[in-house]
Amino acid sequence: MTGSVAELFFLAFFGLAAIWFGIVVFRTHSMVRSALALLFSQTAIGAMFLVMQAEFLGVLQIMMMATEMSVMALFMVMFMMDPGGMGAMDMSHQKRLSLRAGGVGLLAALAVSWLPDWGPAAINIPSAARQTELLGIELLGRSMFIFESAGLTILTSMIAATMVAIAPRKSGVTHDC
Amino acid sequence: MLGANQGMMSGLRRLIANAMARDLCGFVVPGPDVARAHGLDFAGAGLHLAATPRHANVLVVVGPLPVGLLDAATVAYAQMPRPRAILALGANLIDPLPPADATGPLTQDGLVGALAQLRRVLATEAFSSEVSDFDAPVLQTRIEYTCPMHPEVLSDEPGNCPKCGMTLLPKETSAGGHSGHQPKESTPVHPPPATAEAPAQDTCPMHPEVLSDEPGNCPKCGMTLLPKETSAGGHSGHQPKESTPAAVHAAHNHTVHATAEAPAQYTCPMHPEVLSDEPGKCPKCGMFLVPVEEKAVDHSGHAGHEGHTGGEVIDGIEPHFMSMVDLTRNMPASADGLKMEWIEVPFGPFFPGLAGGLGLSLTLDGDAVAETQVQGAVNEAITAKGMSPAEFIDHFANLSPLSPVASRQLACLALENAAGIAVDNKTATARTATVERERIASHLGWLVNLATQTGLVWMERRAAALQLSVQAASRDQILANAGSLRMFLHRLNKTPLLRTKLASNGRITQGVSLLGPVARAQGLALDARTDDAVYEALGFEVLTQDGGDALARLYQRCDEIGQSLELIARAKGLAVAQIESLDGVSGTGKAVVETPRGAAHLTVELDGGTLANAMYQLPCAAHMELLGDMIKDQEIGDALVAIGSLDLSPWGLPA
Amino acid sequence: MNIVIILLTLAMGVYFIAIVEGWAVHGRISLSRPALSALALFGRESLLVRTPDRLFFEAGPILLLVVGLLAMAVIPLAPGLIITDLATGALFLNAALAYVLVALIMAGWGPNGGYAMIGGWRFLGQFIAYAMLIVMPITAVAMRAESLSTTVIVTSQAQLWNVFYQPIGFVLFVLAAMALAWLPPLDLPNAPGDLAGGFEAEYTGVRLAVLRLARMVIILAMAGAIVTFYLGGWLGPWLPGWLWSIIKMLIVTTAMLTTGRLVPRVREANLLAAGWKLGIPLALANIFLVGVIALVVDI
Amino acid sequence: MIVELSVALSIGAGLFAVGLYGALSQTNLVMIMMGIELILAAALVNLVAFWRYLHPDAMSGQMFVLIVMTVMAVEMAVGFAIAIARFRSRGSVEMEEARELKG
Repeated sequence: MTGSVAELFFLAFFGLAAIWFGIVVFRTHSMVRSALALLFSQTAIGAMFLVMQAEFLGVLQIMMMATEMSVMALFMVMFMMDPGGMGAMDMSHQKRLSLRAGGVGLLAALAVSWLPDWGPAAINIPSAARQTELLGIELLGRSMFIFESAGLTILTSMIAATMVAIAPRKSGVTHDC
Repeated sequence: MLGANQGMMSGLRRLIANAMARDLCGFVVPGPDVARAHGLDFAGAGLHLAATPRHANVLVVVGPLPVGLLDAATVAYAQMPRPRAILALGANLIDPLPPADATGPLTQDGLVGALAQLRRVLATEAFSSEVSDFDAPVLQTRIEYTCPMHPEVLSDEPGNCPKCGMTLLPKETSAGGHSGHQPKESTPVHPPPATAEAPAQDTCPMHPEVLSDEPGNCPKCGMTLLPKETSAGGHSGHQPKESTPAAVHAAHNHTVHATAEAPAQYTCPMHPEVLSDEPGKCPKCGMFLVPVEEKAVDHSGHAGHEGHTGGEVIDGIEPHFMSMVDLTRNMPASADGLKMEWIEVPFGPFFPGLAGGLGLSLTLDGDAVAETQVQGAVNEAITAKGMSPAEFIDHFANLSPLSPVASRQLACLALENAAGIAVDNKTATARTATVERERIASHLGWLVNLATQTGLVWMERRAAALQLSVQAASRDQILANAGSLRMFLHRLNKTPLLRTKLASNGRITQGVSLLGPVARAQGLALDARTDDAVYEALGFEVLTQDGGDALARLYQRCDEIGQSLELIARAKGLAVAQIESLDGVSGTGKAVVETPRGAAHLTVELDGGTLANAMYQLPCAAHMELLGDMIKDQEIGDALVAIGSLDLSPWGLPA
Repeated sequence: MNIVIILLTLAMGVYFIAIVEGWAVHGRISLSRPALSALALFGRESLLVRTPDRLFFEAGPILLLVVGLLAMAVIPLAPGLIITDLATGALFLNAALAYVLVALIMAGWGPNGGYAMIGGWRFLGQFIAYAMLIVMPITAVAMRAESLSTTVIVTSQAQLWNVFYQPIGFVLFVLAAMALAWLPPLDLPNAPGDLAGGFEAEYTGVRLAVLRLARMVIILAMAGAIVTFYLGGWLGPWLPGWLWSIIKMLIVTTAMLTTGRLVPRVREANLLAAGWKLGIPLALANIFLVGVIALVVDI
Repeated sequence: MIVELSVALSIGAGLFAVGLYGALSQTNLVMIMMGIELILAAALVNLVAFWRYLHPDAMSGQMFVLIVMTVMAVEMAVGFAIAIARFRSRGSVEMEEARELKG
């Protein structure tokens, strides 16, 4: 039972950390801080995966988000008026609506997670090495089509995104509109 | 020791102080190149050099510095962490710097002696329980408060902006007390920090220093770099140079509000024929109508400032919304079409790899150079009137510390021409050979800088050692050294990737009159030596390259080193030009000498044995003008290499 | 016990790196200089720049050090001599090293200075160039070992070291490792010639000491990764396994620290072009070749 | 009743709520993307929790997580591409100023 208590504790700890960092994302004025808060939120989620014994996914999440959020930070600095947050500028709108939507979403999701009877917890978790192996078999076996589609999707979106993002040829179009 | 760190000299601290005394790390002003030209060998003396004063604990002052550089050196000193010491070689007046902790003459022995002296001082006095702050007028700042949105609001007191009610933010201005904003002299916006440890440190952020928490731009809030928009109505064309430190969005709010107050018309983005006085949806396609822009601008004149906090609501746009479109409208766009904020970063006057004293200020768009400002001359012009010839020669040679021999030669030639003295052929040849020796040393010094810029450590060390060995060597020593010199050049040519790094970098597009190796690398056979009978007798021929880029300049200088070696071999001796006295002679004389950087001209007027007037033209002035176009849109590393490839000497140029 | 031994090795390795780097930069071998420099740094004032992002300024060096230590945790020195033998060790190494980028961006952003900020963001560009060249060669290594565990990867090389089995992957990984540890000629984030120290430029005293220590730990971790993935880890005749690991790591660090200084610093755009146009196709070819060989030959 | 599962799901709910609030309330495209990232992260937490506490043998749960991670990456790529293109043409990525995208 101690294992379960420890698991519960770490789950809650990292989970609350993730939520807290998630809130920081929208409360800080500095854009780099905002992006890095999101990174730490995602890292805490990765740690939650580790607590839930999904080792591969946890490490993967921690790894992927480092890059993703660093790029995010760069874009924040590029595209915001006040990336250092010195002006303490308010960058939000329709606050009340958003708060309400968030609150309703929270209540609904909480109700769904606590009300139903989820049945007994599974006991036998495959070991980390076995999980990785099983996941590989799953990916390259039954779910291969989905996996390959995902791969193609990401390739397509990479190419498309690059196409959209590169500078258009100058053909008398001014950028001053 | 004035730069001691806070703390009692306890046992552990004694140990640390001893370690510090043995691990000296120097920051050289005006630069290692000038020091080497004076024959100083820091590596030989056991002094490591740091790229920034933050990582150094000794400020090495080499030779007398002009006032502007002394101020910059003071800032560098203030940026060094304590304990810090000053080592002055051949420099007596270093005000506003505190007095030197160790001094010596400007020779290698002087350096070694001064270092030993400094080690003793550091080992015993690195820590002190009473530490006073270092302060100098050049470090003073004054805090002003300004509104991030309304830069025109300036106040000496903290408070709220009278226009929009936002909290005013502090920004620093220099104590000079001008209220006009110059980008150089202020750092915006964060609240003043609580200095962390140790004695409060005056890290003056405001000067063209090798350090970077500097002038005028907060790289974080970047707002400093926004164009200044002056009036509510018209966008008055941006002037990036004059941007004020605090964020400048004076105009944009007004425009947005204007759309609300004016009876703006709304139209459908798809159906321009649909016009409406009310916001809403298009009757044809259901899209939101957008305000017609020109109308809004027309009316912005009377929009005024009232109602800033008022509650006018435009459909879809919240009150107080700051329009980014307006903010970015007049911002300069980079080559890739994105309008990004630019930061202005000083490079020099003590930047590693650039000529010592060369002050640049690059406006960077990302890490590409958008604009270049050269801070120009580092020393005052000499007033020749009334000087004796010997005095003038010394002054003129000191004017360009990177090539004093060629300057001396030039001064002597001009004076001899004025006095009508003829020099016998042997002496003339020997003098010429000395100039050629300096050319070798100077080109090697340039190679050291190139190596510093490109991170080729072996080349830096080797070239510096060769430069020091050639600089003051006799003819026989040089010829004995010629083999290793040629081998070095050979290895340099074989360095992988150096060719690709330099090729097609630093091309010159402008039609500026070029001089010296830069011109010859461009394929122009311009050389003052061609008209010189002495050189003709030595069998001199002009060498050229036709690349016109940094690589061609490298090859050109390597070839010239080889050529100079041959010239020295053909000449039978070395002699430095000198003139004893020219009593009672009057006359005018002109001379031209091909210095390592190009032809230098001098005209002197003698009046009764003293100088009446001297007019000179040193080679780098024309090249300075090349910088802006040459490095535009280049990545910083490339830009610095391109600047370096011109081998600029900022010394003795007209201000 | 393992931890103590590994930390001791780490300390020795770091000192060795400091000596070699002093030799590479200043041209002379001094056994005492690194210790003196470290002591001197502790005695110096640790300045806070005028208007920093204090949180990032402080956190950057520490995160860098933590990342280096985490990466070391999955490097086996001998069978059983490893801090944690994770089932996903190779991926974990990767994940830890991704945070080098985060630490450098923090350290670059924190001091509020031009050089530092450019240095930090430059490393992001550099990361985009080398990141795939870390992941893809490791993939090929894991394919041969049929495991992500670092100890299994070492034992899989008993018959033939991976450096001979997949030389393309080895070359790519070494280059990527040098880029990751910002060793010359890939030292773009702190390039002394362009940026006067880059992200390091504003750090002094103890903070600078931590930053430099962290960097050395990262170099050592990368050398450990190269040895583990390609040079057969502890495998070798006559000597005990841990000694082999250490010898190999020291040789690799020396090579990494010295060879790069013979070529000029690479420009970021060229690095990106090389990484994506040449490196990634080669890495994919490497994966393909390894797959074919693994199916056909039984070694 | 599995407490751990419910706790994990509640954390997912919290992340979802924060993300939703962010995505709705922010005016800047990049900030909105951050909100979406949080929402997707909430989904990840739920997927892993269900896999762990209900069906640890079925690897399709983990595979689904991988797919969602891919979706996150795709979302980033496409979002940034739109951001760059918009910034290039209009000088802004503020959603208030992108009303033609709302129609």
